[in-house]
Parts: sequence; C-alpha cells; structure tokens
Amino acid sequence: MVDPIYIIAAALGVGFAIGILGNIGRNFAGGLTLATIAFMSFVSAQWFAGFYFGNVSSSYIFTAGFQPPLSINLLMGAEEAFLTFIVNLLGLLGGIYLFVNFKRKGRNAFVIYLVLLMGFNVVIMTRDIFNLFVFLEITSIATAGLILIEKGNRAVGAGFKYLLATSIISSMLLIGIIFAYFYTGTLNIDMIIESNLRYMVGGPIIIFLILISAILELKPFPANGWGLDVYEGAHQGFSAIVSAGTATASLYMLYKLLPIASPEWSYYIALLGAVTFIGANLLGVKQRFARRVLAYSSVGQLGLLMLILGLRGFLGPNVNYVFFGILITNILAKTGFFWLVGIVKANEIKEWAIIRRKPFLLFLMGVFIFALVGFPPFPSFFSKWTFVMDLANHGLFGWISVIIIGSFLEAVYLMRWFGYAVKSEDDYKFDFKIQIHKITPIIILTALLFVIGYFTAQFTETGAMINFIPLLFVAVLYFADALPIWVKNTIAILGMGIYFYFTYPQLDNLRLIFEVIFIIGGILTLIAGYNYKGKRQGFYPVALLMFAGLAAIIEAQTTLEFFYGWELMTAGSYFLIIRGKKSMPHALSYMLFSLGGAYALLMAFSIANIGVVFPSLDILNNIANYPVWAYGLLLAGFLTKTASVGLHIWLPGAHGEAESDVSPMVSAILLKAGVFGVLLTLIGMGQSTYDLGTLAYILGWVGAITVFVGNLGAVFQEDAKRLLAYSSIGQLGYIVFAFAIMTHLGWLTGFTYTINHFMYKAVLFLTIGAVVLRVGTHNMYEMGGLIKRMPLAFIAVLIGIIALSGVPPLSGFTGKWLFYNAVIEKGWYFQGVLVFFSGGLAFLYLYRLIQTVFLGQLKDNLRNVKEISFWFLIPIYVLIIGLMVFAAMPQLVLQPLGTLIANYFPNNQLVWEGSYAYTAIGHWTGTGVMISIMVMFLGTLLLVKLSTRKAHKLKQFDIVFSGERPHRPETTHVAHNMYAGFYKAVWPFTLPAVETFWNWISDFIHETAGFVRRIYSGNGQAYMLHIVLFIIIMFFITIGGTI
Amino acid sequence: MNNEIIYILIASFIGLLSFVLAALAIQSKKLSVAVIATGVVSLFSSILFLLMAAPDVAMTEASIGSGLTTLIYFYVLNKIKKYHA
Amino acid sequence: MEFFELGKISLLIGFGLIVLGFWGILSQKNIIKIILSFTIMETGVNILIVSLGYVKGKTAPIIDSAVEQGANHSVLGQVVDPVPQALVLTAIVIGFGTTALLLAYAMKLFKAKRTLQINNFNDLKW
Amino acid sequence: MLRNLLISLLLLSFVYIFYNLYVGFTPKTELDGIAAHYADKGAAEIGAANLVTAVVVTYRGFDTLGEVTILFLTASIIGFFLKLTEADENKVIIHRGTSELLVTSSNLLVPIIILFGIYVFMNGHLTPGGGFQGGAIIASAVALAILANPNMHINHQIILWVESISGVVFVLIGVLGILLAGGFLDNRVLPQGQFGTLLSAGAIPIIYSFIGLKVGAEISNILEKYQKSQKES
Repeated sequence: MVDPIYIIAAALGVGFAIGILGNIGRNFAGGLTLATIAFMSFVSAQWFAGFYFGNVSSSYIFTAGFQPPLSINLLMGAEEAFLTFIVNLLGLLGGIYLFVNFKRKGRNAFVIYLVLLMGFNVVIMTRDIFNLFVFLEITSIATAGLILIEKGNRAVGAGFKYLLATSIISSMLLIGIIFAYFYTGTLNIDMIIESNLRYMVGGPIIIFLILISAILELKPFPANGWGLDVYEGAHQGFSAIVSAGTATASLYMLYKLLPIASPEWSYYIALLGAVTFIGANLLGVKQRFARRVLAYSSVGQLGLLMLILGLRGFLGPNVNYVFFGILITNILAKTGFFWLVGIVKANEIKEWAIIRRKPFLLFLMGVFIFALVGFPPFPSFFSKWTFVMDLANHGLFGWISVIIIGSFLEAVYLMRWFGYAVKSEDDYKFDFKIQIHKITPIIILTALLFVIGYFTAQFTETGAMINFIPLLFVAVLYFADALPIWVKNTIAILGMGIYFYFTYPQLDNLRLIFEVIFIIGGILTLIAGYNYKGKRQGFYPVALLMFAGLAAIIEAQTTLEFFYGWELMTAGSYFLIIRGKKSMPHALSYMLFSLGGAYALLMAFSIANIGVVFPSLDILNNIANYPVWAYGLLLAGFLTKTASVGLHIWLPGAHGEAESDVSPMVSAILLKAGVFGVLLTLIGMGQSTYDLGTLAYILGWVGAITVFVGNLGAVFQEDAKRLLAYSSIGQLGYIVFAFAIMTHLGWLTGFTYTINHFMYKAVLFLTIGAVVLRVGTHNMYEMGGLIKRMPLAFIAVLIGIIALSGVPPLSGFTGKWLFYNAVIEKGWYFQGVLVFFSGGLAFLYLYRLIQTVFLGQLKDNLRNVKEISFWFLIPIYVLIIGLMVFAAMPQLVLQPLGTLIANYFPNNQLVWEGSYAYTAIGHWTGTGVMISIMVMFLGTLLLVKLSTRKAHKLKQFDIVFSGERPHRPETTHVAHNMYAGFYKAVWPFTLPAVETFWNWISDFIHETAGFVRRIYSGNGQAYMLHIVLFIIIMFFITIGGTI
Repeated sequence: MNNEIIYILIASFIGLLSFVLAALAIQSKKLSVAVIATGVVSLFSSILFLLMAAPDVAMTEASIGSGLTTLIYFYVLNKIKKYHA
Repeated sequence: MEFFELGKISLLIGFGLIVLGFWGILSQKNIIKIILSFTIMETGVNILIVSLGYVKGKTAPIIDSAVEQGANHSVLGQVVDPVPQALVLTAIVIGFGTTALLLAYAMKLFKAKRTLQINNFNDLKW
Repeated sequence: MLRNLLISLLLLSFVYIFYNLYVGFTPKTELDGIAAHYADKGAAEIGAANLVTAVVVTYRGFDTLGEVTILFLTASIIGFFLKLTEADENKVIIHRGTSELLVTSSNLLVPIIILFGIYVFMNGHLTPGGGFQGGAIIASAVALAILANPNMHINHQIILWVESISGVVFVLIGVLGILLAGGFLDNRVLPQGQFGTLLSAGAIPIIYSFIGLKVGAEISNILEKYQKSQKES
C-alpha cells in the first residue's frame, strides 16, 4: 500500500514545480497535472480495494514522527478511502473535461485545480481540527479562484459572494477551534471528543460555533444564496467539482465533528437537512434556467444527506449503505448533469429541445434525471428504500414524509425539464458541439452509475434476489436501436416469449392470470408494431422496460422486488406515453401521479416492514402496525395507477395522446398492474385480524363513483381515443368495485372484468388506433362512414363495444350477471344503483364509436382511405377470438378462477353444472346464450338480406346541398357535440372540481416558491446577513435557553 | 508585578484606541482614512502581542498585517482613483 | 482585581473588534469598506487567539538566557503557550491571502460596473 | 431603518454569545495539554530554542505546508485574475517624479532589508521570527524597490524559480522525513546539533529558510501583480 501522505506530497510537489515551466509548456503542465491526479486516484483506489476485499485495516498517518495529539495525524479508513477515491476519480474526469478551459487560463489554473483536489483529500483524512480549518481554507480559496475560468461578470460576482460567505464562516470556525483548544488542551479531534468538552463551562457555545460553521459549509436553506450563485455562475465543468468535491468533503467534516457535540445536535442537523431538502426543492420548482435548477437540486441533495447524517443513529449497521448510496448517486449524476449542461449550453430549460439533435445526450440526461429522482437500478433507489424501512422501524413517519415530499418536489422540476427536452419545439438557431474530451467523462460516469447500482443491490439479501436479466435485455435493445424495426420487434417478441416460457411454470394461478395479460398481451400489441416503418428510435427499449417492470411485479417475492418492478414499470410507461405527439403535459402529470402513488406504496411497505426480518411479499398479509394506514396507503398508491376518481385526471391525456399501439399497452395492460396491486392489498386485508370493513366499504364507493365519473366523462368526448381513455377509468372502477365487495362472487366478477377489459379494451384501442393512423385525426367528427372503407375494423369495434357494454351474448354480460348477483348478495344497493345507472351512460358513448366513426357519410378527404393495417388486424382478431371463447364457454376460465378464489373466500356461491352456473339468485349459461343469440342474429341477418335484395342503394351524394357554407366544418357532422344538451344538465358530475383542486395545489406550490425565493436578492451583503441571522437563530434554538 | 499593571494600562489604552479607530475606519467617508485607521488597529494589535509575550506574532502582524496588507489596499485605492479621474 | 488581567482585557479587545467588524460587514455598502471590516474582524480573532494562550507573568516561549531552564532545556512553568502563537501565524497568513484575493475581486467588480456599491452586483438571483 | 434595527439586534446577540464565553473564561495559570509537553520536552525533542518555531515547523509542520500553499494559491489566482494584455504590459507609468531621496535610500536600503530578512528566517529556531516574518521582510524590500521605481522590471522568472524550487524542496524534505525519520516533515532527518547554535534543530533552519524564500517570493509575486495592475487601462 502506498502511504496516503504521498497523495499530498505528490500534489504539492508537482503543484509547486509547475511554476518553473513559465508560460511555455501549458500542455505539459496539464498532462503532468492529470498524471498526478491519476496517481492520487490510484493511491486511494488501492486503499479502497484493500478495504473492499478486507485485506487492510484503518491506519493512521503520523506527520512529523510524533504521536497525536503532539502533531497532526491523518486517518485512512474505509470511509476515507472510498471518499478520497471518489473525489480523486471525479477530479481526474473533471480535469479531462476542463482541460481546454484550464489551458486557456494558463498553467496556474492546473496548479490551483490540483491543490483544490489535494485540499479535499486532506479535509477528508485529517484528524486535527486546526488542520481541517487550514485545508478547508485552501479549498475555499482555490474554489474562489477557479470560479473565474468562466468569463463574464456573473462569475466574478458569484466568486466574490462565495469568498465573503466563506470568510465569515471560517472566522466563526476559528473562534470555536481556539476555544476548544483552550479548554481541552488539544487540537486532535479524537481527543476533543474524549475530553467531554460539552460539559465544560462555555463548552456548548464552543461546540455550537464549530458545528454551525460546518453546517453552513453545507449551504443550509435559507442561508445558501452564495452557494446557489456559485453553482450557477461558475463554469459548469467546475460547478460539478464544487458540487461533488465540496459536498463530500464538507459532509464528511461534519460527520467527523459531530461526536464532539451532544446527541441533540443530530436532531438539529436532521431538522436543518429536512428544511433544506424541502426548501431548495420547493424553490427549484419555480426555476426556468438550467443552471439554477441544478443549483437548487444540488443544495437539496445536500439537505437530504444532512438529514441522513442527523438520523444516522436510527440506521444501525445500514448507515453507510444509505449514506454512501445516496451520496454516490448524487455525485455521479449531478456531476454528469452539470457537465451535460456545459455541453448543451441551452440557458432555459425550455430550450433544451435542442438536445434531441444528439439523441445519445438525451439518453444520458434521462439516466441522470432518473438516478436523481431515485429510480432503479441506480444506487439511490436501494439506499432510499433501506433508509425509509429503517426509519419506519423506529416509527419515524414524519421524517419519511419529509423525504417523500422533498423527493417529489425534486421530481416535479426534473421531470418537467426532461419533458421539455423530449417534447418542446426545437426551432432554435444556436447549436452545440460535442467534444470528445467532454463527452468521455460523462459516459464513464453513466457507466459507473449502472455498475454501482448493480453492486448496491447485491449488498443486501433482498436486493441480491432481484432478477436483472430483463433489464439487461432492455440494454441490448437500446444498443440495437440502429437496427430496422422488424428486427427489433422480432427480438422483443422472442425475448418476451422466452421469458414467458421459462417463468410461467413457477407461478401460482393468480399470478399466471396477470402474467398472461402482461406478457402475452404485450406480445400481441407488439405485433401491431410491424406496421411501422423505419427505425422507431427509442421505442423498443422503453416498451421492454415497462414489460420488464411488469414481469418483475409478477415475479416479486419481496416488497423490495415489487417496488423495484413498480418503479421500472412507471419509468418505462412514462417514456412510452411521452412519445405521443402532444403528450408533454400529460406525461408529466402521469409521472407525478405515479410517483405520488409510488411514495404512498413506499410508506405502506415501510409500515408493513416494521419488525420484520425478511421482507417477503407475505408481510402485506395481516399487517399488525397501523393496519388502516398501511392498507389505506397501499390502496391509495395502487388507485393512482388504476386512475380512480380523484386520482384520475392524468389518464385521459396520457392514454389519449399516446401512439396507436401504445394506447392499448398502457390501457389494456398497464392498468392491470394497479389491479394486481389492489388485489394483493385486498388479499392482505382479508387475512387481517383487524376489522377493515370500512376501508373496503370506502373502496367500494370509490369504485362506484369512478364508474360513474369515467363513463360520464366519456360521453362528452369528441376525441375517439380520449373517449376510450375515459371509458377505461370507468371500467377500472367496475373492477375496483367488484373486488371491494370482498366475497367470492365479487372477486369472480372482478377477475372476469379484469380479463375481459384487457381483451376488449385492447381490441378497441388497437382498432381505433389503427383507424387514427389511416385517417390522421383523433376527432370523431372528422371521420364518418368508414364502414364502407374498413369493414373489418367496423366488425372489431362492434364486437368490442358489445363486449364492453355488457349486452348478451358476449363476455361483458357474463361480468354483469355475476356483478348483480354479487351486489345483491352483499347488499350494496346504493352503490349498485349508481353503477347500474352508469352502465346506461356506457351505451351513450359506445354508440358514438359506431355511429360517428363508422356510420353516416364518408368525408371527402377519406374517400380513398384503406382498411386498417394487417399487422393491427392480427392481434385484434386473436383477441376477438379470445372474447368469443370466453363468452361461449365461460366455465373454462371461471371454474378454475372459482377454485383459486376459494383459497381466500371458501364460500363458493357459484355452482357449475356443465355450462350452467347457479347462484342463490338465479342461473345462467354462457354457451346457451351465445347459441341462441347467434341463431337469432344470423336468422335476422338472413331475413333482412333476403327482403332487401332489390332495394335501391343510396349513395352519399344523393343528398342535395342548399349552398350553405358552414364556418366550422365539424358542425356539419351530424354527430358533433351530440350530447351538448345533456352536458348542460350534468356537467358538475363530471367532477371538474377534481381538476381544479389539483391545479390549485400546483398553483399554491408555484406561488409559495415564487414568494420565498425573493430572499435570494443576489446581494452579497444580504447573503452575509442571512448567514449571521442563521447563526443567531440557531444559537437561540440550540443553546440559547440553557446558559 | 509592577510590569503587569503597566501592561494592563497600555493594553486598555490600546484597546480603547483600537475601538475608536475601527469605528472610524468603518464610518469614515474617505477610503484612504479608513485604510490607514485599519492599518493602525493592526499595528496596535502587534503591540498587544508583544505585551502578551508573543514576539513572533507581533513581527508577523506588523509586517504582513499592517504593512503589506495596507500596501495592497493602497494599490487598489490608487487604481480606483485613476478610474474616477 | 479579577477583571484587571491582561488576558481578560485583550480577550475583550478581541471580542470588541470582532463585533465592530461584523457591524461594518453588515452595514457598509462600499465593497472596500466591507473588506476592511473583514480585516478588522480578523485582527480581533488574532488577538483572541493570542490572549487565550497567554499565561500571567510568563515569558515568551523562546529558550534563551532570560528563562530558567530545567533538565533537557525544559521550560515548563516558565513560558506562555506556544501553540496559539503558532496558530495565529497561520491565521495571519491566511487572512492576508483572503484579503488580497478579496481586493483583487473588488478591482475586477469595479472594472465591470465602475462602482463599489455592493447593491449593484446582483446579476445572479432568485 | 428596519435593517439597522435588525443589524443592531444581531450585534447584540453576538455580544451576548461572546459575553457568555467571556464569563466562562478563567485565564490559565499553568500550561496543560500538549502545551505542557512542548514546554517540557519540546526543546529536547526538536532541538529548537524558539518553541513557536518548533511547533510551526515540525509539530504542526503540516499546517505550515498548508499555509504556504494558501499564499501560493493566492499568488496563482491573482496571477490570472489581474492578467494584463500585451499592450498594457509594456506601458510605462508616468509617475509624478519620485523623490530623489526615496530612490537613493531605496537603492541603499533594499539589499540591507533583504539581508535582514534572510537573517530573520535563518535564525528562526533561535530568536523570534522565522520564515513568514523573514519572507514578509524580503517582500517589503521588493515593495520598496517597486515604489521607488514603478517601472522597474523585476525578473519575474527569478521569482517563479525561487518560489517553485523552495516549494519543491520543502515537500522533498518532508518526504525525506518519511524515509529517514518518523514521518512526513519530521525535522530529525539531520542531526540535532548543539542546542542554541545556528546549525542545530535538525532540518528546521533549512526548512524555515526555504519557507522564508517561498513566502518572500509569493508575497513579492502578489505585490508585483498589484503593481502591474496599475498599468491596466
């Protein structure tokens, strides 16, 4: 092992020596600098490897050959090795990134950079408090110098404010240090800790001065205007180093100094961390400029890390796992992001559309944003999970809420930014170049994020169980993105097929149903993809990401695996949805609702996890602690995915604006993930020893109202896909309602609806989507008369709506029959009536799908439109066959389902005799109904055909126009705004108030942020005033009263 | 013991004078007066260091604190004056 | 006579200068004045450090003919604390560096806007 | 007005904090902790008569390395901060007749002051003073020379060489400490010698001399940059 002191000796020796080079040899100076940083990285890497493999132990480095406290000593322990390694490695990458900028400023810039990194190393390693002060000053001064590699007054202003602020802070620190020395007779941190300084007269004040300085270095809200300005004003290449290096060093400094203080300080630090985390992210919501957004995000993450530091006492052995997992994600992703900003050079986040000119950069941006928000497979996902679980074990739900609120706010602005990058209009004249020395470091960081994420997962027992193979498959598809569409489609289908083949034998029946819906359904919808031409860049990785998530949900043995799958699925579906032409706002609201739901799940899992050794998914059965809260949160989380009333406003836009074959994926398939979750919750509730009837009762009402609102909303749509989207809301309401009944029949109904909704919604969305592809519009009034041009599509829609509306003979009727049996048996009459009435509404909108789209007059411009694509027809008709089979022989499915449900509700009230089903109320036969209806239908058809053989065929232009010139062309369609009168009567029931409510929340957040951020007046003196005010207020909070 | 009392008297005197000069430095309209006042405060502090048996510190404070720092201030003032002229 | 000790009086002087420095930092609008206030504050801190190392009636920590030496040149009980003096040397040099840098910044700021009023430098905000 | 009130409140709060520190303060009558060790054994362990020097150069030599680095950083930063354009660089300052007295006396004084500075840092382990003080004195000589003749062309390269080489030597002696003695910056790489003589206290005179040269060069460098900035238009 190389003595770590050589890190310092090498840096300073080379730094001093470079002066000799004079103004010649800038390249040489730069090369020498990088070589030195590489050496520094090597030394710390060697130590880190030693600790990782367990063949070295912590060792002290004694300077001057004396034992502490006589002289200064440094410590190289596992944490130090890791942190110095990270700092040096980032320093090396940063040096490569900034090489040209440094060179322009002359060799001094290289030297300052080298010394800065050395300073970070010493701050991390030193065990002497005054030495800490000196090297902290070195890092401050070097930072103040390197801010100037960016030209312009903004950088100068930022550097000046930074220097003023750090001067005040270091003065406070120095006063604290000298008094600490006076009272303890030593400057060694370990000795000061042993000396019980806090019990001495004046000790608390001294500790206060030291700690408050360390805290202020971490830029706590609101005394952090100077820090924000540095992040924004400095060269972005350097801001990254400040964000990563300073954060790491200052955090570790606080960590070292904390044991001096009394334990309450941990609480204060956690509190300040919480305020900073929420405060900074709240203000981030209001930002428009890319650099400033990142600045707020950086500060916010520092707050989160402070929070962890403060709560470390509750984390037990997991403290390093949590802390370093979040730290490393933040460092890698934030650094990469800053560097990306340095390349793209678009000021406002709206202008980030230009990043699409280089799709690879968009990918990098996506990785960074999803890593920062805490999605799998990045390290922060696993660390946050462990953190929340541990907090819950100690009953610290308030802190969990803080983490969740802060993370959510951060997601709001990061996701909005990403939305702009993916979707906003790119008509900007300025362009950017990718230089190889700038992109390479970013790529390395990205790769590290994935690799470290993988290893982070392996660290825990549950994390190691996660199956990463589907994710690997997604990666393969990403790298195969240059291939033509049919190759990728085939690979995707084959991959999913193989996956299904190998996994389905291991599943129980319940999971098998959903696996069939997810995977087989996925394959069917993918078949429609053959219709597309070209490359369809980015579609396959994200679609498969969603399916990988769905598969992981099914396969999950533990809550962690489930949550992992849930988040993957959310990410994948978000990317799918945002691909739609006008999807930007809808994708954002989808993401935000999904995240909100996911956080509710996280909270619920953490409650279920209390006192549990191994978090298998079974812990959701009979949750002992706070059962109402736990199940309530679980339901709330899953209901965001099923778009139940109140949480439904994201769905119409998201599903309506998605691409033609994406809509069925996200509607017919994805929504079932929510159903699966609801089902898991209800199974758990069923086994609960607590009385949770009220919760199920409320759930029933939620389902019923959702049916009504969804169906009513669908009635007033002019957009065919939105109509189907609203219809999905209603249908999911049925499913939720049926399951909430919590009887054998109720569940049988629920399953029937689940399976059927999957089939007919896929048929309808695929058909309408295919029609939209042909006619080029979603608006029904721009269609009409298509029956002549697209008979096969017409038949598909007809069968689809018959199935949906629950008219015999198709399977919808099966569902309805079971449904009313279940409702009557349960005695939920009011809800039943509401649902029944809503069923009538379904006819209103379903009718329009036929009447407006396929009947009436063919529009002029659609005279030559062709039948929908063959590749769409395949899955459509496969599904129709499925619908018919289910309708004709429901016992094939319902009987095994009955056995399955009997596990949970043994009282099987449905008795099968051949094709006859009996309940206490009546009986019914699917086969019989099918046969009789078919006979009637065919008979009537024959009769009509025969009797109208000689009738005159009326052509479209047999009508006489009277020369009218309508101003709004849609008004000429007879079915335009068909239910306008009805709408006037019932509009309040479409619940516009829900939308208003969420808008109000959003406005409130924006207004608050806009108001609070005015404290950052930009005036350096005001910032100093903030710092002093912060010190004084903290003084009175912490020890003011106890003197 | 006599020494100590004299020291205390000198220190008190220097202290009061330093406060006055510091206030003058902060409040004076003329920057050059402020700079000189600050330099003198620094010089006084080096006398205080001598009284407190810290000759090394006194030397450093006198040369760096009051000497070179003041010099740099004047470079800056001179520069600013040139712009104004 | 509790109050009248050199250590205590210079401690008060140090505190006084620090508070005066803070006053200047927070109330003055002129950048040069703010930097001057920093210098005053630093002087105060330095006085503070040295006065904490002072031991009544002891001599400077330099072993020469003026002090009585014990075995192996031990001067325990004869001299004041050398450590704060060493620290204050460092503090003075650091203070000089910071001040020089602040003044360089001040010149640059002045060049940019031809003014020294700190209110005028708020390009970055909110 | 409100602002002044707030500031007054803040200052009063500081007075309150400091008052509490002051009340808890009882001056020491005897040394304790590491100070007692230094006073008792410092001379024997290090061999320097000036205990402050022993602390600065050896016991806390690592701090001193940092301190030198800070000056070095400042000089470097100011170097690219106050960089002049080529045209400004060659401009001649028209000064309002420097007095004959100043020029003559500076010519006479500058070498003497520099010699004095060297004396101060070479005897740093014996008498008050040392590298920082000596360096500052040398820098004052340079300042005087510049003042007397603003257009004087200081050989920048020499300053750089002195600065670099003394820095490198400082670090190298430190590394020698690891190899030959107890650790980084240990002064016992050289024999302690006769207590109280110039060539004693191990490597301290050498280290302190190089520190002196380096500090002198760094401060001169800073001053020269400020002087040159006067030419900038």
